[in-house]
Amino acid sequence: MITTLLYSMTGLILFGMGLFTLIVHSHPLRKILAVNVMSTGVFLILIATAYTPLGQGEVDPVPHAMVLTGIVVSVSVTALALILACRVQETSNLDLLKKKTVPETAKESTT
Amino acid sequence: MIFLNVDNPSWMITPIIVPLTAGLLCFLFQRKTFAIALSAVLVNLLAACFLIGQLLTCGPMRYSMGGWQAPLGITLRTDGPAVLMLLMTGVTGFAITLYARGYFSFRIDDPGGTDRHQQQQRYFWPLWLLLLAGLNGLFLSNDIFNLYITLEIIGISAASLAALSGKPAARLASFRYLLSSLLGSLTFLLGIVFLYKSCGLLDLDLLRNLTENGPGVRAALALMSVGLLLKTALVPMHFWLPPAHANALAPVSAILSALVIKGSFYLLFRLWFEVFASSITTEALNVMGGLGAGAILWGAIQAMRQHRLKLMVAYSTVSQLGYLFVAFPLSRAADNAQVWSIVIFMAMAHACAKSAMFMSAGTIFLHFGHDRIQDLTGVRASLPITVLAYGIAGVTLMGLPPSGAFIAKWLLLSWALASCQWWWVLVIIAGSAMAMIYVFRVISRFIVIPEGFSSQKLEFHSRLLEWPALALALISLLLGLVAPWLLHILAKGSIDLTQILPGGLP
Amino acid sequence: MNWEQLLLVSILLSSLIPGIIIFGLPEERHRLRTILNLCGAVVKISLIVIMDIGIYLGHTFEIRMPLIPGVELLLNGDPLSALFATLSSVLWLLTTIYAVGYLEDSPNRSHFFGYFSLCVTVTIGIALAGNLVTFLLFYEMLTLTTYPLVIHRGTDKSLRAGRNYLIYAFSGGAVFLIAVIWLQNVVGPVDFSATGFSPGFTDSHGTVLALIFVLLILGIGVKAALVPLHGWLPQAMVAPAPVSALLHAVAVVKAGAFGIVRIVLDVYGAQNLLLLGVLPLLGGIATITILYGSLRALQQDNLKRLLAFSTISQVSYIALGMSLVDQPLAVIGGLVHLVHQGLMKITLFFCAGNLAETLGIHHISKMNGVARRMPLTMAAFTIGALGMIGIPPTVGFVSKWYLGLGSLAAGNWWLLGILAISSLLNGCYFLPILIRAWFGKQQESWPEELYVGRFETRLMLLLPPLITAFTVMAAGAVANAQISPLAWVRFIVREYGL
Amino acid sequence: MIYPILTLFDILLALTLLWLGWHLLSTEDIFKAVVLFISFGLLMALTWVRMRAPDVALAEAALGAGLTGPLFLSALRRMNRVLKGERRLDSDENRGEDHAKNPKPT
Amino acid sequence: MPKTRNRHKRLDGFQRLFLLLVVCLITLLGCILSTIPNSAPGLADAVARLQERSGVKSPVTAVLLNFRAYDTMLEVVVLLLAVIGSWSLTKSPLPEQDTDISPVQMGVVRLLAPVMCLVAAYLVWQGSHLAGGAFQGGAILGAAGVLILVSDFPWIRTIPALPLRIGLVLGPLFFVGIALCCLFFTGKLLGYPEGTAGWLILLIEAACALSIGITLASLFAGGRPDNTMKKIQPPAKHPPGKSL
Repeated sequence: MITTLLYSMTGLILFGMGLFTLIVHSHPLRKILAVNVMSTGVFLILIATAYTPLGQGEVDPVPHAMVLTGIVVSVSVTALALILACRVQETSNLDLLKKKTVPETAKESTT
Repeated sequence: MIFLNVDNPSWMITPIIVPLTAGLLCFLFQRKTFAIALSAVLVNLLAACFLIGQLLTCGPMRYSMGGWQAPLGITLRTDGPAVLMLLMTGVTGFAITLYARGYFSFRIDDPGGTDRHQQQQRYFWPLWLLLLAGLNGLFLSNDIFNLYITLEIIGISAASLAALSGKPAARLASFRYLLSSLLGSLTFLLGIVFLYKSCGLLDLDLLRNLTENGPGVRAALALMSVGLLLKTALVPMHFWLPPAHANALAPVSAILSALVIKGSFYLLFRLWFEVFASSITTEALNVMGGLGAGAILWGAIQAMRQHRLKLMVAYSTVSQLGYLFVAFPLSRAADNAQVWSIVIFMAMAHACAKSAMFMSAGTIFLHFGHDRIQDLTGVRASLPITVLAYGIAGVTLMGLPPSGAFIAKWLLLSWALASCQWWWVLVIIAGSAMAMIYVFRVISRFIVIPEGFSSQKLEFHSRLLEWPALALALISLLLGLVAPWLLHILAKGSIDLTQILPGGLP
Repeated sequence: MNWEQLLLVSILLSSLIPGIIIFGLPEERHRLRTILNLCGAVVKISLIVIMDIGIYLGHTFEIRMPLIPGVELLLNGDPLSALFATLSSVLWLLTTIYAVGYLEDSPNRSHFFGYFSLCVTVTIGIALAGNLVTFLLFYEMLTLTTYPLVIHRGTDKSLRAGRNYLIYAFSGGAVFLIAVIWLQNVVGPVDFSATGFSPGFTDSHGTVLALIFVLLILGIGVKAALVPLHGWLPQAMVAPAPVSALLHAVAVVKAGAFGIVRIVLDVYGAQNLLLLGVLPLLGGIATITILYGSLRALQQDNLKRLLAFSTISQVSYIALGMSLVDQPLAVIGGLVHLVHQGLMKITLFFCAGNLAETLGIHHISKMNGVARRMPLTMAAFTIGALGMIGIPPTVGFVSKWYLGLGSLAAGNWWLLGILAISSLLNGCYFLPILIRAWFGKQQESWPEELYVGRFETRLMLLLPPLITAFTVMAAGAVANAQISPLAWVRFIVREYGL
Repeated sequence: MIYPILTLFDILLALTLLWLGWHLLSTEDIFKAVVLFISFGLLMALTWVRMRAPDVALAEAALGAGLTGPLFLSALRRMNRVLKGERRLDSDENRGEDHAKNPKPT
Repeated sequence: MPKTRNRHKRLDGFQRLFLLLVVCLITLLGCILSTIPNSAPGLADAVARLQERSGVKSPVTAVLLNFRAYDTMLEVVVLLLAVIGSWSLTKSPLPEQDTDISPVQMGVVRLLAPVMCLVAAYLVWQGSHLAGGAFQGGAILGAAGVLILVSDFPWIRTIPALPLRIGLVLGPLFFVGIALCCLFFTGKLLGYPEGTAGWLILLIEAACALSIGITLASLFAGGRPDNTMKKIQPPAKHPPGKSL
């Protein structure tokens, strides 16, 4: 019981940390990391719910199946989000870098 | 052939399996994709009609996947709202498919076109068909975890579709959309975890029969609602919607605005008014109504301020969604079937009208190369049918009779007056008035042909670009006239609580 | 579906179908378009005449189509709707002829005539509406179909006018919608019937019902151009002359007035209204509108604007008649003015259009001696103007006579005074025009002489005003005959048992 | 007797998880964050074993650490490459023009 | 870079507020979570009761591929969707040819990849009675694919698209096919006929594992295969979209 509670709380805190990072930070990779941490937190609560200590009966397999499904989903979404983030970066950096490079080249010309 | 009987519940899986298979095949073959897609959406539409017929003859049905009964296995079920949503998806999806064909072939035939359009079309079909399968799965599913997976299918395919146009803005919007949708799903999943921890059940019907509604169930409901609200883009969680919808390809915008949002809303509504109806408090309903009112006003104000047609239409989606939520607090004045009827009318009318609008906007964009409202004078001269479709759809958005939206607004106003809640009346009327302004701001430009205006002669003219939009717009306008029939289906399809027995393993 | 229902549907379709076909026609097929239009109009008139006879013989014309519980579409041909439908269809025929001549060689005609036909369909729909929901449906559609006509010229001015028109009309529509829903919540579904809803409600919900009545009148008063809701009407004058004629004489303003009649006679019923005590309010608004419209008309130099303010003033006679609903004579006066004002005003607008189209005259100050150039047109104009003033034997006299008798019967001497002042004011702004046109000396050349030919202007422009002017005289002269607007209105009042 | 030890282990594991999670989310360096995330995934696999979910543990080990990590790393590399390539390309193209257009830098 | 660190660490007003909000929310949820009585029965008993009829010994596999196989079917589709989405986004940015891979790495990969395939096959087979199954096997396969991709064997570039697509679709399509066959024979979608459940599950798992492996490897590759690729375009040069 205490184990379940402990891990549930851990999962919940992980969820909260992920949520905070997701909203506050702007870097796309960090956002994706945050989502991953959040999902891990949720899975942890679910698995902890199903947990029964050794010798006190079977572990509920349905949450396990759910988490397995969830992990695979989260991996695929992560992959998609990463590729999308790369594409965003590739196209949006053009403008951003052009602004940045002006002072850089300017610096070179002065030196 | 026993499984060809009309009363066999197995028919229920057709709208899921057929688009699913067709999507896989489209991805596999990449040739004749339109033929595959068209047959799939056609079968889907027929299946929706068939399911309605089945519902009318045999009543609501349940179907256990693999023969495993409820608490463990996954069940699907048909009832009035579900089949009507299927019908909405079927009709809109069919028109969108035709339109998408016209849209892509227009762009591929364009001499200035590149390989990019071919690629877009190639990936559009599988994504769209799988999205359709996900939506149908969502409408039919009766298992909360299965609903989560259908939500994921919808979210991923919708985000991919939104990024399809390849514009940097679209990609950025799509990335935001994907993250918001992920956040929504995760919150929803956390809700499921709470629910499973409290009840140990996943089947919606069984959950409904539970009388216990402790803090766990409430928290679960709150979490799931927040997740779904994020996906439904209710103000103030709408930030991702306008850029994603406005920057996507026109058929994609139509899909996103007309169908995808309705999916999560439908689920939310089902949870609130069927599954957890007993745990809902008046305060919660009022909060939802307040957010809905905010959405109506804020979306309409933003829509009035836009300079680009597609952004305006996207903000009008934000606004129109509000009406669906204003129905929440007013539900106390009505019984369950009535609440459903208003939501169904609003959703169906909006789905048809909004997709017609996005299609028209897309056609205009294709022909004129931009969608700045300022410079769209005299579009009528070159694209009369498109403008007509836009106008009729606009009439529906304003909620004028005899559109489906009018019926919905009538019911809303009627309840608001009956329960002496004046403020909702004011909000609804203000929303309609602003809708009038933003719709007519555009239409007056379209239809006016100033003197000395030489209309552009357009070389390409695709019927597939114009007629589906008009058909959808007309459907949305005339929806009110078939209202008795829809109400009949809803009444017939409402599940009797006593019919569902708890438990029941094979 | 029996023949009565078939008839109702085909009355609507007889202009809807030509309208839809016209939208699809290419711009240059004007001959086919004209034929379609005229055929539609003639067919519609004949169908409506058949319906009139049927109604007179006691057939019931009714189509019901339930939408949701408590909301149903109901088309119903009763004597009152027959009155309005007949007026609209006859005037539509004339206006179509006029418009064909007026818009010769101008662009976007298929668009114009398409909406024109739709507009008439909707107007007939208003006439045939059998309950408030149906009325509302057509009422909102009327706004939609007339809007493209108002902004047809596409200038900034017309766009602005169109925007104002929309804002006024839809605000009115919204208020009307709320009132209708509220009324249904209180008294249940109301069909238009001779007695209105049950008087029992008046006792239990008196204040609410009075409030709803005010809201209904506010909502509908926008279209009827009651002061202070009249602002859109003078602006909408930028539209082409046939549109103005249609808006003022047939469709929009008349629909508003007709709506007031429906609400007073059919929704509330005389008895309820007397109990509620809201009639003086209506009478007051009507009086103010009559005087205000006339006074403003006095200041105008632009002919069409003058006519617009005159419309504002004249339409309120109908509302005035309705405010004396317990007096059959006043009701007769109001109802018959619905027809008479339409005939007179359309004549005036036709003539104003002719002046503008033939000689480029838009202002009264340019009208000196115009009657010598265009005698027939100005003769028609004169008849119309005299009718407005109320000089026998024109129809205007008949309406005012009955209104006056009604107010006398009600003991309202001051109303008689109002009528007299109004007639005086009408004279004040119409007679100078007539004098100027007939006896003035032409000082300079016409602003732009657009037409020179055998007649004073194109035949298609000339005939409609002549016909209507003749009707104005004839209907006034034979008002007591078996077949005349007055006879039909008496029939209506008998039906209502007043 | 086994109970307190296990509880101690649990607490340790949970704290480590939280510590790792916090660090991977708040560290400046994205690369470091990704590496921490991989170790976080491995630790999660351990947790799943502790929770008597071997299936999940296997999947987490293979997917979470074995695949998500490389996915992040390759995305990071791709972004960095874009950044560098872009900069090189950009400055190459602009250098001459900048000299010509903006002789006076601000 | 202490300066940036400081700037990074300092939270502005909104962030503080949000932090407070998140903390409150988590505390609230934690309180609720701790008060939920652990009385809910869960579905463990149901699974245990029906285990024999599922055709497999491992309860998780029974749930995944029999009791709730529909979920799994849709979820395989989710994976595929991610690939379709990524393919629609971009071409695969395989590393430049000239990056030198040490021969040691090549050798290790050559050795490791078949072993991993074997492990994957074992995991799939073992799934019926122990931990393991399609996902785990697929993940190992995917990892093998990642290794191969990283080592940049020249033949990777020449993989034609069609077999790749067949490999990707095989799992979901096979799953759906089996489901429909079941519908045909037993009248229930995914209702395996008596006695065949074990075999069918193994077949499905094998097909899905293969597809999942390919899927994950394709996701790692990061875009659609570009067979026409003679010279490798850096993605940055890809022209940004002009219209819609």
